[in-house]
Amino acid sequence: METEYTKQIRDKARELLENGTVECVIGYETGTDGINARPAFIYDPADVERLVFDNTCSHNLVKYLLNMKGKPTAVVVKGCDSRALNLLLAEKQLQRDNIYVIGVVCPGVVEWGWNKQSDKLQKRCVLCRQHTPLIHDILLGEPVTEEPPPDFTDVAEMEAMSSEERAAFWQEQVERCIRCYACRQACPGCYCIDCFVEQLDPEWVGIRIAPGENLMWNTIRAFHLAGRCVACNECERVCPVNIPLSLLNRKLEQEVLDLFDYRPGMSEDAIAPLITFKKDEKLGIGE
Amino acid sequence: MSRIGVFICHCGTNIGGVVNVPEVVEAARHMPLVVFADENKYTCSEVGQASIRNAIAEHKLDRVVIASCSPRMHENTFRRTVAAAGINPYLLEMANIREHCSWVHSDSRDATSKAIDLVRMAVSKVARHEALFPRQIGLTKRALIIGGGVTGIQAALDIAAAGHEVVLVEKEPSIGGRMAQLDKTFPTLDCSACILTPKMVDVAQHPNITLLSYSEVVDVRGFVGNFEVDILRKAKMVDYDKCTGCGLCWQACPEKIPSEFNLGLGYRTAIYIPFAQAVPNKPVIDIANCRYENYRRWKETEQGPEPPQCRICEGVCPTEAIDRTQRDEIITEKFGAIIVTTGFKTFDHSVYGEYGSGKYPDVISSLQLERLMSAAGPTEGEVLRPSDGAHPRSVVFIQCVGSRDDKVNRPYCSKVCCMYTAKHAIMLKEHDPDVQCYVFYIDIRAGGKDFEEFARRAQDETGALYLRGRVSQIYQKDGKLVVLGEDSLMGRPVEITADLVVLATGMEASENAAEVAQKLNISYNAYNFLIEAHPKLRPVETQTDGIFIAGAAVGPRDIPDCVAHGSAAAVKAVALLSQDSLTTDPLTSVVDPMKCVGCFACREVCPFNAVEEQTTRDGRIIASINESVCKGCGLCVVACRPGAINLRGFTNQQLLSEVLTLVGR
Amino acid sequence: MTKVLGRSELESWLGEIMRERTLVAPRRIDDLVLFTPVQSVDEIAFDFDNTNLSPKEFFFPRTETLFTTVYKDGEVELTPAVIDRETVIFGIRPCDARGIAICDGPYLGDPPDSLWAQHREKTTLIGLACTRPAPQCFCSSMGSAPNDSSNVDILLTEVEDGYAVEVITEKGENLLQGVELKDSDVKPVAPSCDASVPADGIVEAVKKSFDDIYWSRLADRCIHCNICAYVCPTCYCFDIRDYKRGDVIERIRTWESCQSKGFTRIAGGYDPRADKGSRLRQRFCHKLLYFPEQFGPLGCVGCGRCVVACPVNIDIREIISDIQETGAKVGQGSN
Amino acid sequence: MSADNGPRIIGFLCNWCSYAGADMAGTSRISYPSNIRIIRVPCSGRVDPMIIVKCFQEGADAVLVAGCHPGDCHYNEGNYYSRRHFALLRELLDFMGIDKERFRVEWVSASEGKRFSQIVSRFTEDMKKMGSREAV
Repeated sequence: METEYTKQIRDKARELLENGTVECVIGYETGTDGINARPAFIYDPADVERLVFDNTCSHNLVKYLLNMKGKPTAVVVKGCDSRALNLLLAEKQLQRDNIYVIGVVCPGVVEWGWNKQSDKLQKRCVLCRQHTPLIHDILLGEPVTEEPPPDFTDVAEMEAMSSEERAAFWQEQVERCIRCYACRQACPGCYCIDCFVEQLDPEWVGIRIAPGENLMWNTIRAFHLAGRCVACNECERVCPVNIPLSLLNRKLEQEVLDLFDYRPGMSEDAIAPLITFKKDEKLGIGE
Repeated sequence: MSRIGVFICHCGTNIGGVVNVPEVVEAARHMPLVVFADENKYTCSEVGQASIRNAIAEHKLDRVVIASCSPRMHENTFRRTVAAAGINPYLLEMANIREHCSWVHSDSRDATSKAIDLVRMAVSKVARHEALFPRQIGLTKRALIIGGGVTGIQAALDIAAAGHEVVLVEKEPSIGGRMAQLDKTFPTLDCSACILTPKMVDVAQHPNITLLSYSEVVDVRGFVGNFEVDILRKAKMVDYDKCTGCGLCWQACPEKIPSEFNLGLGYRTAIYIPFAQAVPNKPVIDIANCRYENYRRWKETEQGPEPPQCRICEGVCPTEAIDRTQRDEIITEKFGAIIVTTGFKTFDHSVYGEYGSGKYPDVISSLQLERLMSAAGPTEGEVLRPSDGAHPRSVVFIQCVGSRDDKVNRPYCSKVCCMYTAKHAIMLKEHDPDVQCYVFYIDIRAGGKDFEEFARRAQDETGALYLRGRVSQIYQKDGKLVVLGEDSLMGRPVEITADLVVLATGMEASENAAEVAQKLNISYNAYNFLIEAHPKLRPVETQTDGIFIAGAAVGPRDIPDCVAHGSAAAVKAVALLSQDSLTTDPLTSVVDPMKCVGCFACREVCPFNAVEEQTTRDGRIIASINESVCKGCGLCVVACRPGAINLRGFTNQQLLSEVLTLVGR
Repeated sequence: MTKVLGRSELESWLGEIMRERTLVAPRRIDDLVLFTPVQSVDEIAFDFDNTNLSPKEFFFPRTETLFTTVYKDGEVELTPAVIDRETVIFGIRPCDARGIAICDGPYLGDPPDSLWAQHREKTTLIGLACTRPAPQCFCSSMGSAPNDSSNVDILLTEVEDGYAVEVITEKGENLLQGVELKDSDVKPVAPSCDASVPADGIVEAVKKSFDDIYWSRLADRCIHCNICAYVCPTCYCFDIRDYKRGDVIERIRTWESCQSKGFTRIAGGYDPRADKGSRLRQRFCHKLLYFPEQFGPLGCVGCGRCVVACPVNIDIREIISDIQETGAKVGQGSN
Repeated sequence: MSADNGPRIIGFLCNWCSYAGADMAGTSRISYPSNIRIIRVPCSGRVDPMIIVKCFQEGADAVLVAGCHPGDCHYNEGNYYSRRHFALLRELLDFMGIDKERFRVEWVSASEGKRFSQIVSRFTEDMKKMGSREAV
């Protein structure tokens, strides 16, 4: 099936570049380890043979659309990626009409690591509830109709711990953080011109790479994605010191689902839960 | 480097009795940027204020912290004080060491160290204050009134009398509203039409008033002093410049339609005025029911049988005023103030099965009875029951129909029903001495000038029988109505055979009240009654500056209350329109265009529609705050992830600095 | 003759060191290997390719206080930071040791960076030669070797009955004082790191490629995180900030990277290196052009950490060979 | 937080209801523990979750946010938003080891001086039991 995808993507890319529909096709090519895919930017029809699609195509390419400055661009989009696309359209960061979406029904991608050959699906793919892209101009593969129910056992395990244990756990995790901001740079939901963590005035977080500042950074990063995170889990994949960021994101994903019955990125005109309200809702606050 | 002065108030012993003020002063002297600190017995006294002014001059202070009572008490006082000494009034910060400290803490040590913290917070905050300047904006000296009932009429006349232009928009062909439908008014029993119509005529004739009848507000933009309103003018098919209101057309029109004004009792024609004293006293053509308009509609498709063409009105009109070319049009007008007086409608009693669900013709609403009593009504003032036109002898009144009843989601009291029922009992007796009235009530609410006396008169003089209790069922039995109820005082069931049953139907907000409120972005309650800015202290204002509310649109009210509220709203509007420019509070949000990403989350959360779009030189569409509309709540600041928005007076920097004086390594 | 230290002797020696010095050694945390201070020998990982983060942070900590000032009744009192504790780093790979030496260039120039100098003086390096280079390694192409002893105080090479010991410096000598070393005739096998990268003449090639569209095309893929800089043993850029709490001000410096947005932003908001291409180019021009022009050696030691850690596979080895080509055909591409 | 012993509590009070409620506690001389330090904000909806996290990062033992009762917001809707923000934030903080109990949101009207002092007294007591936390 994947080789089939690869062929279809190449053909579509060639067509789009040749008839001038787009200036650039953002897809995947095989990286220098000869195993794992990496993002590829194709400008010339002659280069389309570089394009591939296989179960190492982890990257959320939607993030790159933010750099295309309105240039007509085609992009290869998986189910989770398509939710990011919806998010950015809803937040007026992209214009649908200059994006050509090559949607692929995603078989799930395997654990990623340079020169590592793996057949183990990533956690987010095991838990995935959106294999079929929600938004596409051409769809490759057969839409998945049956999606599993939400599963938050990982979150539940954390919650089973005592407050002190949790504090200790996160303390240890964020001590490793080197504030490289790869999580932010990879996240399609992070596009602030001036991220709060780097603002000098007000100085929300000091530049100290130290537990306190790191905890603040990781907490707010997660909170700024509350009701917006589309669970592509790129942040966790790119973290060089393996901080389990998905736990924070998924905790909030669960709360947003429970409290507001909301799933981010499911449509391009959805209103995020923190910029709307219901008068009579009970949220266990001040009651 | 700013030079901060700190002034600690003893407030007699109120603060000084608990807080060690000298210690606080000493601590303040060593705080960053503080160049002067002193204490006063009473800072708010003239002496105290003078000492501040002197210190400002003497020590060249450019920012001031006053530690005394709550800023809710004296912030404005002290802003004036520092302003008088040449410091921008917004470079002042207060530390609340009375209400939040000395009055609630008895331990002097704790209270003192808390006072020191509060002063330190204020110092760190004031250091980050910026000079702010109120802005002046122009305004349109013109008022819009939505709804031409007695409330709107009163408001219009008052504003016009004050010399300002008024546009009065009424959706019906005539102004007058519910009051025009009434026969007499309680407790004075003067004729409703006789006292209302002169006012209606005044409206028509006043040079400052433009009356837009048969019109509706479709959209409202802008803000206080500068509203822009789209008004739909429905096609009347009659050229009012030519029409003299002679009446030949509506006398000649062959079409008969049940009269809305008479609540289905009696008929009107297709070209019509709703009632004899209508203002304007010129007809409109009811397009839905006009025979020729039907023909024109048929002509477009030519499906079905060809209807008659009629056009009799055009034939009889001596001035050729009928103008079939008229179409609905939308006009846009500018206003400085808007008054909403959309009034009420009566409760539809057909939901009450036990009262016959509106099936029995002789079970009528109180407003229908008004029409039957009115000399200008369908029966020319003779009370004849609808079924057979007979004179009713036995009449049963039922109170609280659609009032004080959770079953029909109308828990509130409609306030006027007790009184108008008393009026009905009295009037029926006058119409026909042989009438016997029975009134089923829960309890009689006669709070108001001469009300109690009036209610008594109904019972004592007219012999109306008041029965405390509910009616369980009404059914028809050989041409009469049998009313089954209970007399809870006697504790026994009663059965009354009646010729006529009158239901005291309660008041409801008019059907388009919510819609209008939404267009104006003002709030309304669960029953679509409009909500006041403050129920006690701002009864005719709304949360939106420049928009006022009055009359029964706000809640059940009788005529004198409505008139009073109409005048009250008018005064508020006049007070606004009498200014040459409006001053805006500078404590508003402001956007940093370098940081805005144009996601417009701010626009989603702003309760006041203060967020507008602006295009930068490099073509990005970003947010900007209309400072005339912004109320400074700061919701947008929190919604703004990129940190592009900040709230003057409560900036992120200021709140952070306050926190960091309290905690932090 | 080879001096050999038995495994158990090694462990007791390290135990000794821990007593009066801070011992930093590779340690397994989840599926990472990181240099951390260790309290006992069994925390130490002996069998590893290389650590995920370079040991540079024991000379150039991710966050370090430069000095503190206290404001007391009109007087300002300044206290510079002092490094007093002796540190021993065990298990540093030759490439990383070279990385430290390379940073001496900028840090020990004139004037020297006091803190770097202090760290250098107080720290002893026990190198551990690579017996099996990892796939990402290319130290040989960068002027080093798996058993390069030139930048450590002691070099250990694993042999069947323990570790072959090579004492290079006096510091190393002192550290080994009183340690029993067996004589043995085992020859430590000198492994080769044959993954070769065409580094010869790279300086010229990069210079030629400066205006080539190659860089902005490459930058299409880059997400401009700081991973490469922070895992790199030779990236030495930092940011400085004053922390004010009440009357105490602390001046600190932390890691910073040329890939981050604010790095070259100047007062007034202008950023001369705003576009992705020039920002990414800076990293490689610094390593392969500016640094050698300024200090001699290439600013890369071939540890391959950035190759492994980059989330989008920006691979310096690939770039070097690309540049050798594009450099040759410069002028064809254009910006 | 200076000489005071006991928990360090920071309170963000909306100007129109809760700050006035605290004033009312004062005018009615209803005493409560002195640990709390009050920061005045126009609306509970102005309180950025970031600043709550900042309080805890810098070592506050507890944070109180108080605003108008839902439906009574001076700005009509402000507290509906803060209710959503803080419902989520409490969960997140708790998940990261900052006990739910340390971050409270209460609705206090301008007339509820007594209630304000009760809330602060109870809060302070609970925090004493829980013990103080260190700045991470």
